[in-house]
Amino acid sequence: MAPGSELPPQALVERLYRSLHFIRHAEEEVARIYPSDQIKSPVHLSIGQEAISVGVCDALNTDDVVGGTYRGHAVYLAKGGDLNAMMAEMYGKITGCARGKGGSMHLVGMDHFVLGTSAVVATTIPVAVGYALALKREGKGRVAVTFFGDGASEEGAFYESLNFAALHKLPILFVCENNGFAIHEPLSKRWAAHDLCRRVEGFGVPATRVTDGDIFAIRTATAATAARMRQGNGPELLECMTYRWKEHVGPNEDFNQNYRDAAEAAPWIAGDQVPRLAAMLPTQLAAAIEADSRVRVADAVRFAEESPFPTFEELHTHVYAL
Amino acid sequence: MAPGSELPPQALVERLYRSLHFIRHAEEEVARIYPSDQIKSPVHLSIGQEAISVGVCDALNTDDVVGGTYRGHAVYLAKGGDLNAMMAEMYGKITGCARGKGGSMHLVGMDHFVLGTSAVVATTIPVAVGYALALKREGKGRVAVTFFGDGASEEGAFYESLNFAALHKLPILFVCENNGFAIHEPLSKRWAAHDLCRRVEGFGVPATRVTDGDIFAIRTATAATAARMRQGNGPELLECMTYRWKEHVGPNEDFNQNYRDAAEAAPWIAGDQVPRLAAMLPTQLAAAIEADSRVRVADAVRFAEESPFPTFEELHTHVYAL
Amino acid sequence: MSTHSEGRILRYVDALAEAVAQEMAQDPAVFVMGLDVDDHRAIQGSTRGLLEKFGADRVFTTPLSEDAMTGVAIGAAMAGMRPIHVHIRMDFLLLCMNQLINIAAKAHYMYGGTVSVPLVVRSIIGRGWGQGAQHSQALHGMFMHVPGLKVVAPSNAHDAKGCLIAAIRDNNPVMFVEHRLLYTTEAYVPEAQYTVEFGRARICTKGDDITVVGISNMVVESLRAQELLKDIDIHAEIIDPISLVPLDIDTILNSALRTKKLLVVDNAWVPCGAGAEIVAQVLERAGPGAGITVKRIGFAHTPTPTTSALEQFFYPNPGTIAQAVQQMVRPGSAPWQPDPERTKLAYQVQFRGPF
Amino acid sequence: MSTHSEGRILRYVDALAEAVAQEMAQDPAVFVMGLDVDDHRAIQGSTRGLLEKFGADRVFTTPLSEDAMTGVAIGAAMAGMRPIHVHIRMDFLLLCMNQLINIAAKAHYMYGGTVSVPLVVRSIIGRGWGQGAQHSQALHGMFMHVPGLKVVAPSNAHDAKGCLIAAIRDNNPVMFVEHRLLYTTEAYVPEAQYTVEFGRARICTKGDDITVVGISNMVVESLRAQELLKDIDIHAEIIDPISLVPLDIDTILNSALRTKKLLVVDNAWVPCGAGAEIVAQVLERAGPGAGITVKRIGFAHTPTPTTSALEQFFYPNPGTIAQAVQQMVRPGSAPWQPDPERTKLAYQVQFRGPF
Ligand SMILES: Cc1ncc(C[n+]2csc(CCOP(=O)(O)OP(=O)(O)O)c2C)c(N)n1
Ligand SMILES: Cc1ncc(C[n+]2csc(CCOP(=O)(O)OP(=O)(O)O)c2C)c(N)n1
Ligand SMILES: [Mg+2]
Ligand SMILES: [Mg+2]
Repeated sequence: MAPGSELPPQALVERLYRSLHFIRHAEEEVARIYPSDQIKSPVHLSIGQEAISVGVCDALNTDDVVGGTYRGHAVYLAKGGDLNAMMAEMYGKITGCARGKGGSMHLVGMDHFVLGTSAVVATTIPVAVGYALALKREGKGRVAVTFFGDGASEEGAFYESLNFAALHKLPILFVCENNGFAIHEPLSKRWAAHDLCRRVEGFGVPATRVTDGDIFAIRTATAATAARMRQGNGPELLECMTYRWKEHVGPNEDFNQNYRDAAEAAPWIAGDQVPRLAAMLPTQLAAAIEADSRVRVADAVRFAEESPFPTFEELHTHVYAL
Repeated sequence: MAPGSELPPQALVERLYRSLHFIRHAEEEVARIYPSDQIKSPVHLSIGQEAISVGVCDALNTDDVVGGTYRGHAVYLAKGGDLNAMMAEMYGKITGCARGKGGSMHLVGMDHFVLGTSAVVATTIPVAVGYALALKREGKGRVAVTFFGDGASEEGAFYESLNFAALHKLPILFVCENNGFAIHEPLSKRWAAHDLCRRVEGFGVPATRVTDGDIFAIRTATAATAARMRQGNGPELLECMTYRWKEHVGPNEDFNQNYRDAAEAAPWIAGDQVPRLAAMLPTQLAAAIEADSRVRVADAVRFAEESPFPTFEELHTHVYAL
Repeated sequence: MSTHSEGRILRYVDALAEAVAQEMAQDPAVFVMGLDVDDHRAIQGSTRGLLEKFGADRVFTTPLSEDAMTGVAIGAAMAGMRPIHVHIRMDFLLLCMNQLINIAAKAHYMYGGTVSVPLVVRSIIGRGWGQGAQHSQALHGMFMHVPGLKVVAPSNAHDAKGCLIAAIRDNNPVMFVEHRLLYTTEAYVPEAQYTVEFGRARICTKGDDITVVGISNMVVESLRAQELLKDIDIHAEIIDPISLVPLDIDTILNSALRTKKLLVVDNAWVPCGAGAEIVAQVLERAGPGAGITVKRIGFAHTPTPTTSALEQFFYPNPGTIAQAVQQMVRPGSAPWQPDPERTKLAYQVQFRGPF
Repeated sequence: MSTHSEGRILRYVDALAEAVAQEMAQDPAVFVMGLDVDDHRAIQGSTRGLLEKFGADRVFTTPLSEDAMTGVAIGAAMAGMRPIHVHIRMDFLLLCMNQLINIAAKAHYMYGGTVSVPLVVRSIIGRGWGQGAQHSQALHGMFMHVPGLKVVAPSNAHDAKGCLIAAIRDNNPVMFVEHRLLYTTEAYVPEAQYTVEFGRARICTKGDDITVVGISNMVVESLRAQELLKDIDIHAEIIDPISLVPLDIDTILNSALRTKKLLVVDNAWVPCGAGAEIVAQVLERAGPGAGITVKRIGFAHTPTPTTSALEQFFYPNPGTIAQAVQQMVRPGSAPWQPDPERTKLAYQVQFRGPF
């Protein structure tokens, strides 16, 4: 928060913390369970990056639409996606949000307007733009948000999407979660020019950067852009600098792999929004929220464990829609 | 030419006019012959746009490399490609630059470092970048140039190419021939932001615009950028505003089709570089150049007419390289 | 499906435009996008009149961005719209493979049935006038490989209209394959909306000597070949599968079991193509004792040459099809050369019904 | 081609890295590009050591821009370099189709033989650990459709090295198909450079009862099935085509003419796949009297499900292959269930030579 700006009202902090702590704890549980081999699919944890999803989604309406990537647990949950269905999905159970057919990389929650996530980088960007086209035609002022990584911004489809969205003044917010890495490759090996916002503005899409991961700044920026988009102002981009705490895929830390330096992580860990928000709340309230998270996550794990696997017939269902 | 700048030396004007008139005349002959159905393949004429190819290529060395599009007659010839081989190619003869297998849209002249042109928009851009990568590794200071239209700049591959070329500081000049149309669709239906140079600069690629089709300005800009690139300065872009006089494909005018206005064309026809250069030369010299063009073009047409068609065996040759 | 020669005589291209206009009038979710759908050429006439009737919100050109535009169409479809994405050449679908195969084909399954992608992708196989290697490709074989996509290739105006309406109403991505040379062909086409059901092949002509399956424009070429073959008393059963996914293999199998000869004439490269699939399915089902002679013909296995001197050898034509049939039906007999005059005449043949 | 069990025992992944290192040392035109080829994971080890040996100019990662990067590789190849473009999943090739098919495959032809594209495109078919619908696709069938491309799919470390060297030296674009599960398999691999010639299939085991053609990893699975089948006295001839384009159909045909049974086990979807092509070619050539029973198996015709509960049904395995063989060889006999213990043991089987 910029110095001198007002302290956020406690209700807001409470709401944000509820979401943030829940997501953090859910992913920590996933990481804890992972070595037991019950989750038989690659997981890309958002740990350290959750404030982006939470900040953005808090500024949206229930019927606004979001889409994310294979690193999509946080977006899915922040938008209201059902943790039971997500956990069961990771366990490959029929009660999963995609009936076990999708796994961690293909979460979906259309009942909360969470578009399906995808394992092929950048593919969901134009899809979300297309959804925004439908929202514009619908004319009810709903907006769409597409989350993606810095690496995704290198795919041609991203620029094609920017141009089309701007041309048609579509209500879509592009949110780049810039964690500086695509797998193990740093930006310096991938971007010739490091100012993404400037690049994007060249396409006629206004862009804002939040450099410090401040969840309130992210929320405020989103609220402002969403309001503009609901007026028909066209797409915008939000670049949120962030940091991935765990390895690219899997439950572990990987600072021992020498492709990045633990010192890099230090300011991000120091600026972690989870304890920050906790500290802004009365201790008891924070504790209650945390307890609630624990119950919900434990329930979800139990739900996943106890759910049945899909059976053979399920293999051939849903290849074609009726 | 900017007022007050020096008059170009006559040798330069002569050289440019020789190339320019030759290309104009060659394409006019193609247009004249076309209704006779001897050229059995789509032709996309450069008429009105030739000064870009001529101005750029004049500033290059013989062993620099160029690549163009299906609208590639001008580039092919300006770089020194053989008109006999081009004409025979359009006639579908075995003496064609691609043995009749390519036609007008797939001209190639590797002996003059003209990369093959392509009928799929924007495909040749990354290919030229790859050639530039090889030139950089070779280390002899050679450069590559890729010509493409305003429409091609909408393909994701273009932005991917810019980023990669800039990242590796490759000696490649991107030349956008901005004629304002992709087939019949104007820029306003395709670009959200109309400043291509700014868009490109966002990728770390310096960009220059030549707005008036001045062949000397184009040549001077190319010479400067080529010199920088030979020093290892990395890619640049040149946006040349221009105008297509004929229909998108075929030999006719199409102002009667109502998708554009003849008035739009007027300044471009008034600013035509062909008569402009002619007027800068002694009448006799200009006349001699024109006569020479006519002889060479007539020879090429005769060569094409008299050459044999490929025979059946040729169908199955060159599917795989040996 | 209409079963008689009803309706007016209509061109294929007009049947396409009519199908879309009728569906758009009826269902506000339907819209048309794609390069140049709204210009005065109107995709060789096949989108003629749509812009005027339905306005620029529902009929719009796009930037040259086939990859993202496919994603946009998919996203709109997921939101409940029914996009028709048009490509003037099938070759350009090679820019769309990622979205088509990684998203459109898989979304319904991968997301556990919670979303569907009612998308029509229209594309035209180019031919004629030296289109060359990049403006003449036919890629239906690739799409047949991928679960989740439907693939249809109507060969006449009647089926064009009925299949396009069926495709628009289908809740899955449908690859709608057209052929440039079919655009001016005419057939009886009912005025009212109707669907031609996918997965039901049509026997165009009955015959006992051989089963010939033609695909897309090759139905027409095979019918012409069959005209020529009558001269030498060979009677071919010409089958048009109409839809390739789903494929009505039973109709083909039953015919081949009777004629003992199966020729698939594809309008595409042969290896791993529709012909390979049809031949393999028929022989898997027929079993080793069926004694069916099989053969596939299609494009020469080369990139498409531009010069007409080579193009003439690249495509199957009534003469080469008829010759292949003759050699299959009368193996070992002297090769036969259809009368060139008759071959020319064969080009007048049109299949106008009954449907 | 080495014909004996010579060389050291080497893993597939190390054989790949060795092949490239040796070719790079010998030919300065060879270089390696692709996402993550230079990181510490080194494409699951298959580019291990190359960066250290040859430097960042010759071994470099790229931005996530598969389409343009393919164009870049093609352009460098046209300029006389020999790029090896690496993709950690074959699924990502769907982003490269335009450049691969519209340019790489056609350039030599379309430009009248004046340029060539000596490009190797390495890609890995993903499997195991719930890769799901977008990280498990095998697209070799699509590439077999397109003239101008070569397609190889070595199934063991020996062929991996020999084919990769041959691919690097080939003057055409070669689609080099690897399978994740093969990476740790071992075989005798000569130390010196050698090539495994394209277009020569290998008979891995001799047998008179049935011809089984396995593709990529399915060679290994078929060998395991054959182990099981010995229990019931069925002897399968397992053939590894090694290269799919060019395809050694003669070896397959001759075997099938003898055994009268042909099963193709593909590591991909079945329709319009390699199996369709092999079956169709064999039966076109064998003629109607040959009496050959044919069958294809491969992926279930669905997107790949992520949950292992369904994944187990998605892929052919030694048990399902053996069962299919049993039913083909002894039609009508009671279905047979290989002993699960023996099935487990079959997973120890490795083909290490002789080559
Ligand atoms: C088109 C494509 N190319 C490559 C990959 C392999 N891959 C998976 S994640 C990833 C890195 C993406 O980085 P970024 O977009 O920054 O997202 P992050 O993982 O950092 O959240 C890559 C290269 C892929 N899945 N899809
Ligand atoms: C990838 C692709 N999409 C569409 C087309 C059809 N098409 C051919 S030329 C053209 C217009 C290209 O415009 P521009 O790049 O400005 O070049 P110009 O023709 O004006 O020189 C289009 C859309 C194509 N050939 N390739
Ligand atoms: Mg990242
Ligand atoms: Mg243009």
